[in-house]
Amino acid sequence: GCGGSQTTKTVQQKGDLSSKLTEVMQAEQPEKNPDLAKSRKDTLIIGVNTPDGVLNPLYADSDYDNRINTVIFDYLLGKDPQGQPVPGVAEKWEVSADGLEYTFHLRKNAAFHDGSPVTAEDVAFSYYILSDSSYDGPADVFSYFIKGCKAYHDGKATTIEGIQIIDPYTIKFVLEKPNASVIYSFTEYFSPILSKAYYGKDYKQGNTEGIKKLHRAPMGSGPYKFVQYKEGIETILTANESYWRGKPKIKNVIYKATNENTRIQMLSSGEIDLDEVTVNARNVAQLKSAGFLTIQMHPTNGYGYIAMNIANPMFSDRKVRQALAYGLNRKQVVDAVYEGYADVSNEPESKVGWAFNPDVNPYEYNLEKAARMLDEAGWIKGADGIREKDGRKFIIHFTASSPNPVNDALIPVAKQNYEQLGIQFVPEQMEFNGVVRKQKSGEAEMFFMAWGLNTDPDSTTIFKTRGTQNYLHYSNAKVDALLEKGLATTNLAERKQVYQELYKELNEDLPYIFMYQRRDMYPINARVKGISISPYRNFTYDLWQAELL
Amino acid sequence: MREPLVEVENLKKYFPIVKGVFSKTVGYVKAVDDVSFTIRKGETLGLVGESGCGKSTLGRTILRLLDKTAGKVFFQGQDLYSYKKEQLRKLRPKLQIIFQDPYSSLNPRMTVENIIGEALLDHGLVPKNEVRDKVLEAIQACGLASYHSKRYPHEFSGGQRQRIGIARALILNPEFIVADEPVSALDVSIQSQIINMLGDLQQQHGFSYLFISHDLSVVKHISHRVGVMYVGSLVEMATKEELYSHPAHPYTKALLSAVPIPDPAVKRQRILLHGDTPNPSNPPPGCKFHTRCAYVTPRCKEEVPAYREIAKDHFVACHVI
Amino acid sequence: MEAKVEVRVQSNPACKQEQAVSPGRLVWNRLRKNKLAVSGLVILLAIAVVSVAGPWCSPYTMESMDFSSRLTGPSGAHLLGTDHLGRDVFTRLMYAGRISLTIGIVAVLIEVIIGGGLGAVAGFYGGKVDGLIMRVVDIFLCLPFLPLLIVLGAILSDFKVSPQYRIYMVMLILGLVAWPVICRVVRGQILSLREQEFMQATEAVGLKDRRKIFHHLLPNTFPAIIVAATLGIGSAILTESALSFLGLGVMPPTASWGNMIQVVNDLYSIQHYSWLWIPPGVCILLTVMAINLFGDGLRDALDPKLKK
Amino acid sequence: MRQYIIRRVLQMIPVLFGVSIILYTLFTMAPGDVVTNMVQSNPKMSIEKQEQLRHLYHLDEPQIVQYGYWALGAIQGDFGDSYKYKQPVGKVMNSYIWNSFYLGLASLVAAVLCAIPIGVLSATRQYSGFDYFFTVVAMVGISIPSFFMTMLLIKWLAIDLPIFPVGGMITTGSSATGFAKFIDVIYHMALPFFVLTFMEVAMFMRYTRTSMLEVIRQDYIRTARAKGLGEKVVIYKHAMKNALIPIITLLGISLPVLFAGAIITETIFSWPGIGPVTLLAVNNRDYPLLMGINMLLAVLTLVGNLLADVAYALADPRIRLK
Amino acid sequence: MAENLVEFKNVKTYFFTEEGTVKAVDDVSFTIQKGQTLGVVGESGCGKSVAAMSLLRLIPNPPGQIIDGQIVFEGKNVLDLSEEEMRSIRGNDISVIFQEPMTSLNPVFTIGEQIGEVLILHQNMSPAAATQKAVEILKLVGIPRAEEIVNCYPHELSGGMRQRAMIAMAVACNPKLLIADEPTTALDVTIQAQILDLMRGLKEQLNSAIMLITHDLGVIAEMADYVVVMYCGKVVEAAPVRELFAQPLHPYTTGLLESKPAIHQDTERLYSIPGQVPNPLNLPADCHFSPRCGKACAKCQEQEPPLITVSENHRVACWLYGEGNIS
Ligand SMILES: Nc1ncnc2c1ncn2[C@@H]1O[C@H](COP(=O)(O)OP(=O)(O)OP(=O)(O)O)[C@@H](O)[C@H]1O
Ligand SMILES: Nc1ncnc2c1ncn2[C@@H]1O[C@H](COP(=O)(O)OP(=O)(O)OP(=O)(O)O)[C@@H](O)[C@H]1O
Ligand SMILES: [Mg+2]
Ligand SMILES: [Mg+2]
Repeated sequence: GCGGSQTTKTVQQKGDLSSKLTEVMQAEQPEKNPDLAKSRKDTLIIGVNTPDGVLNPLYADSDYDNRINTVIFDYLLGKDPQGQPVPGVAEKWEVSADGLEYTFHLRKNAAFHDGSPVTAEDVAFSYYILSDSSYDGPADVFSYFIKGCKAYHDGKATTIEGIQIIDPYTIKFVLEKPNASVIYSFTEYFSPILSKAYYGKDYKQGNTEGIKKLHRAPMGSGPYKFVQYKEGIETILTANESYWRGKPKIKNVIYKATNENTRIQMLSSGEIDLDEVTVNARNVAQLKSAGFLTIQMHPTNGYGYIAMNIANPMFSDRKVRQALAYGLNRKQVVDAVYEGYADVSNEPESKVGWAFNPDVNPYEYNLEKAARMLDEAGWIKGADGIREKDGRKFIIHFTASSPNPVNDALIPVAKQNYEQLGIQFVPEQMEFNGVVRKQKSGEAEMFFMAWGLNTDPDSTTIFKTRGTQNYLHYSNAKVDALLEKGLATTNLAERKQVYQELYKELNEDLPYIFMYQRRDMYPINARVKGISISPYRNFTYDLWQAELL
Repeated sequence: MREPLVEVENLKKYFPIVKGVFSKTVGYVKAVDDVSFTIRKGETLGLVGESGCGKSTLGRTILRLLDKTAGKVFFQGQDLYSYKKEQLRKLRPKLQIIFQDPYSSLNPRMTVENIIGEALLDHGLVPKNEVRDKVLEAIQACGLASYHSKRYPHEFSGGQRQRIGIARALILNPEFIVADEPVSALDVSIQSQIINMLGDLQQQHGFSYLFISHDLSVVKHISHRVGVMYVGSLVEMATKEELYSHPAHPYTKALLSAVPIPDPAVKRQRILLHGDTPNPSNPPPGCKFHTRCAYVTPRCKEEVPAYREIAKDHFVACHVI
Repeated sequence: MEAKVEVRVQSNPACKQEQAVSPGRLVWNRLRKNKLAVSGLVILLAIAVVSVAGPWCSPYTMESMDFSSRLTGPSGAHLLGTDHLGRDVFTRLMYAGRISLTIGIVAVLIEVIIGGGLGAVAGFYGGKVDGLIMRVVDIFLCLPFLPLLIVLGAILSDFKVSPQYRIYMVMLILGLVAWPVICRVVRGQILSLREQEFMQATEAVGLKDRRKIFHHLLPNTFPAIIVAATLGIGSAILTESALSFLGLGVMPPTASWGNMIQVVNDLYSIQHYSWLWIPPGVCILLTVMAINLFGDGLRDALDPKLKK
Repeated sequence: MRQYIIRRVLQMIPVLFGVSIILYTLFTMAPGDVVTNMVQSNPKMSIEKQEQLRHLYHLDEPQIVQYGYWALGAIQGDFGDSYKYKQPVGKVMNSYIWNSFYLGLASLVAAVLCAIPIGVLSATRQYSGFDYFFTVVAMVGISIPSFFMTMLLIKWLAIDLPIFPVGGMITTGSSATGFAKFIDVIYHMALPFFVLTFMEVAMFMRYTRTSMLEVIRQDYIRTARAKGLGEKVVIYKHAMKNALIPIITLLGISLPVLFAGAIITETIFSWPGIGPVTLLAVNNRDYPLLMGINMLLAVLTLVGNLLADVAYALADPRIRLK
Repeated sequence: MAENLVEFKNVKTYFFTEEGTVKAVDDVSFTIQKGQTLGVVGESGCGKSVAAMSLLRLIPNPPGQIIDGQIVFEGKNVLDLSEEEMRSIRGNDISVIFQEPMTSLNPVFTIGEQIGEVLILHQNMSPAAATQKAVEILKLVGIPRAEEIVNCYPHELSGGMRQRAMIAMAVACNPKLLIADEPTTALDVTIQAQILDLMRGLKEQLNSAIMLITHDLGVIAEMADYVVVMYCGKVVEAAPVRELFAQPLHPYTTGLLESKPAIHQDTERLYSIPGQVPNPLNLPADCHFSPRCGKACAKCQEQEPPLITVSENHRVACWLYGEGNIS
């Protein structure tokens, strides 16, 4: 019976935004730029959620730390807006035909901030740290299948067999088995190039203590040099004049710690030039009204979903899962929370991802259909109006993390919708870790959560039978086969086909009720030019070429 | 002479003074230090002494409301300290106490009836349904009206409260009552009511009293024999006639002469003592009174005087006599 | 000789008819004269009545949503407007009131049972038992309040607590964290009561231990407990609201004043949707203040020093 | 006196031991651990990797063994590295705690300075309009939830009348030093300072008033008046000196509060204090950091109590510490 | 005839409490002559202290108020004086020794400071001189080791010493009137004797008058020249001490004298005044003693007896005497 008139309209106006990689709303009144910002001629201030201060990409666990790290350090490869690898410190690379050998040729003009050149030794060094038994950072080097990492970790070898330094500017990685997604890892945070001379002074196999001591004194080869870190306040960087891509145009960059309450005000007052702001109608309106803020918006590389414990007899039937999807007014929930800045999603892929399959069942809200499907599945309404089957009542215990705005909206709506369907919906809210724990132990019947996606579409851990993140016992032979095939296929066009087929199957089999894909929003002061953000490439990649007007 | 009811032998009560990291006992307040005497049936023994000299402590230790440090207390020939807890509880009704402070000695949240009657109930001395009658009887015997029984202590004046306290003791038919300064918190005009009442009750029921007071005239009025305490020890004890007419100990003499006499026509030579009462945790060596005594001899400063009988029933602890 | 106790009973007829004034009555008489305490009581009763009875008079329920009127300001249909799911804020406020008041009261009951019991045991038996209990109290008083609550809130999630009972667990937690305060109060009271002559009197007449504790000691600690408990209700409500504000107390869709405010978490909403957060804030403030005023008055009324 | 202090310090040991056991048990009882958290931001982390990390942090051992590792280190003064900040716990705390301390100290000092005169006047004019007014103000201060007050202030003083910044500690990129920096910090501190001060002022005010009322009933105040002393001397010399002695206790209790950081207020105002760090550490299950912070607070609580008792004894000639 | 130092004329001091009005001092008149010791006796709560405090105008207001009457001190009505003038009288011309020596001394100041304060205030002494003088006065009141004691806090002294310190403070400015409000009630007999002796000596030395408040008739007999007996806020009898003890007129006085057991004579049974002191709240306009009086008649329950003069210095408020004689 619900479903607003006004809201729906606004949503439709913005509807097509999602098909583009990035939507830019240009500042309408750049002249309103406050003096505070204008007077800052050579300094860019970026708002960022309070970082942890782990200024080493090997160890940083927080995305916000990495927004700083990415400009201090360099990676073998860069990314284009689609997230595809482009030359970075490696000016070119080759992949062997069997997909097992990756050879990189480093450019000769890349140098660390202390002036020493970047060599193959330095590239290899990171992988030694990642493989070390005392390494306690978040990166999982073994998932790359590089030969010999495990042996080094277990102390059975003193070198990593699969990392071969051909000459000071050439390095070769040998894999144990083909891994189509490994190429992306050379563009990511976890494979930075660390100066072996600087970080490796005290390093011995099995002891990385010396590296940890340098978390607050990072030294890389990126466009900016570290100056100072003030806990909870700001991080100050300055341009690396001898950056191999060229001298950065902005002399100073400061990362200022902000939070949900402060960032919009700071953007509007000109105190900061750029930040990521939660997207919703209120925030957009407020940012727009400032006039001098250009808003860049793109679909988040991730999606929200409702997971069900497939081992539970209630959910083991695909028909029931589909009925539950039809029977939930997902749009209402999504609109209530994101006010038009998120779309209902139906597959585990970003709308702008290369593997996205536009041709899947949208599961439009349809109570009658849902009811019919439940009847067909054998869940019949009992005397008390609740469906039952084999003497079992259809009562869903929903585990929700709190505080979480999606749950706040989802719970009342689901409760209402499912009660109309004759399903009792019992929400149970708890702290986030509690949900994770219940999910892992398999206790959870149903819960809402969101996944972030990588550039590579592989989702083996999540959907493959006994995948490491497949806590809810989903198992589908077809899915398993497609996932394996996807990893083994290196040709992009072929891969695309595999994944589209996979998504079709997942959409039909519905291990998850897919909820939404929302947007990320980056307001940027109009005086900053040259930054373009995409779902796969945040602002840090452009910082070296950004300019202040 | 009647048979002894309570016999106290070399009773000592020390309160430890704890100090230090491991709560070590570093000394003792010798509140009662080697006291012996006898109270006979139907007799009132008066006990006088300055504030803090250990009168209350003595009274309570005799009743085993406090634990003794040493010595013996016999009640009807039985050592009170040999009783087990439950036995003692059963014996309690025979041994009663009337407190000095009529305010803090009554539970403010109980009605008078409960205060007086609960011990009867708890001991099962009378059937439940008769408790109330008993209480009313006791209340009336103590000069209160029966309608008072439903009230709370705060609705009574000091004198009336003291009567409640007396009724509480009386109803158990005790044989021995320690009256711990029962009138010192009361107004002059009420004091005599209570003193008379205690006297009357003794005559009716044959109670024995240990009557503690610092008021020598009150003690004289009510007691048969009187003991004088100084810093934890008895310094003199005699029948009241003997003590008030022939005080032997210099302290008793000073005490008697210091009592103001409510008659402006009488002017006496007063013995003025110098200095203050010594601290019971650190009493002077020898005779404890030597620091204030006018007749002090070198011996007094070293040797503790023996507590001896100088005339029939007249005991004194002094070297000079 | 048959001596009669010669005391003339003062016959005051006016006295006789007067009902016995119990100590409780006396306190009430004194309390009545304290303007602030009375206004506290009135506010509290008003909030309680509206919270308990109000929802029946409301056309909405705590969870009824109306997406056509989301985030509308106060109007005739919605006295305090609607929230982002189109629920009536006023109705939710009343439901939340029930929860907050229940939480306050139950948490304090738990506090009193644990704290009072242990305090009484510690005070009465003294010695080793006392030492042990007091060390435990020391330990509890050293535990950091908010982090502890947050962790306990998280642990809660791990127990198989049915969501309906979750708020009872929140109550339990609040009680578990706050009992040492009451424990100290009760113990202190009992220690001083033990020195009172009326307790010596109970020993002198040979009462059993049980009677000493239940008829003499505990009733006399009631005033102190009542004051501590009254003020405890206020702080329990405050604590719950803080927990809910952090998302760890009462979980939505069950409304609590704290989680109603928590929904408002950005500047824009603070500025433009003030009907969402100011009313619950004011409710907490008023309730806790009313309780504190009343508790303060109660303390004064129970304070024997003011009797003079 | 020295003996007393030694004894009290010795008594702290079992208490701290107990505190650490309870804290550790509770913290580790909470569902999840730091690794679960890391997985969330890195969904592809394999089970092996997770197990490796747990092993490195001893999280795969029974709770008691974990506690043993922690306690052994703690006794030697090594509180471990924060999981989240990847730094020694002491260093992490040191870099945030002083911001909390400045804020806490400023508001405590301000609160005491305001509260004492108001409390004294309230007491001497008991039941006057002044007294009623400030009684109600104090009640508001005691009863208002800190987050609600924070939001009100943000609405009034940072949005509607944009006088103050909504958060932070210094103007970004400001290279001001010395006095200019001080002013900048004060400006940013204003709102959180006001929130904390208001709540503390209320408490101290009530305390002073009660204590003062108690004192002016005393016989020695009558004596002072009977000596012919002026009312001011009676109140501000004879009464105040007695009335303020109990306030010392309150100050002692405030010692841990100075360092604990106001979790909610600091978080909302993004004040870089220890409060938000604590909150995050709980959410991240950063046990070493949590233990570090909370054990420090426990020590400060005990030390604060001891200091209060000692100061009390120094201020009040009647008290002899045993 | 000696000069009047203080004259109470129909003084009424009431306390307006929430429960009702307490007529603590109700139409009280008496005089204190220079060099005289006036004893005031009566039970607890009869208004003795309030009368004395009325003279110093130290009645806590609210709830108390001197609503009527005059208190003439050296020819001036103190009730008309400004607060400033009043202050210069307090502690200087009239000083007080309170009953409870522990609670009446400020625990956080040394004895020396507390004595010195009066001297600095009223005699404009320098702090150093004041301390010097304090030592002298302490010696005067018989405190040994005065140089040390002057730096002690009250709690470090015994009860007797504290009371001496109080006295020292009171006599520091050679007051013309010393009000001693139950100065020995809290002390032991032997110490009491010391203190009374000291006060007598000081009075002689300083030639001041004393208003001695007590409920101990023995103390009165020993110390006072003239006695005022109070009951329920009223003076019921006033007479020179010998006359009062020899010929008490008011039944209350008689009862009081008889009920005290005397140490030098034996009585089989003590006389006791029956009943209780009435509640001071809202007393009816009768003879307040009539409910307890063996000789009361109808008139006593209806009308308040006035204070009449029966002989030159002897006044009594009882219907048994004077023109209204009912017997
Ligand atoms: N529980 C106790 N712990 C330590 N010392 C005590 C205790 N009770 C009494 N004392 C000390 O024992 C001594 C004797 O005290 P007690 O009460 O018996 O004196 P008293 O003669 O009854 O005095 P008063 O006339 O004031 O009642 C005093 O010095 C007192 O300080
Ligand atoms: N501040 C006050 N408020 C109310 N009533 C008071 C106050 N001070 C004294 N009164 C009342 O005035 C009456 C006389 O008190 P006062 O102190 O003069 O008695 P007193 O004769 O000195 O008694 P005591 O011997 O106990 O010192 C009492 O009934 C008392 O209740
Ligand atoms: Mg005693
Ligand atoms: Mg008096």
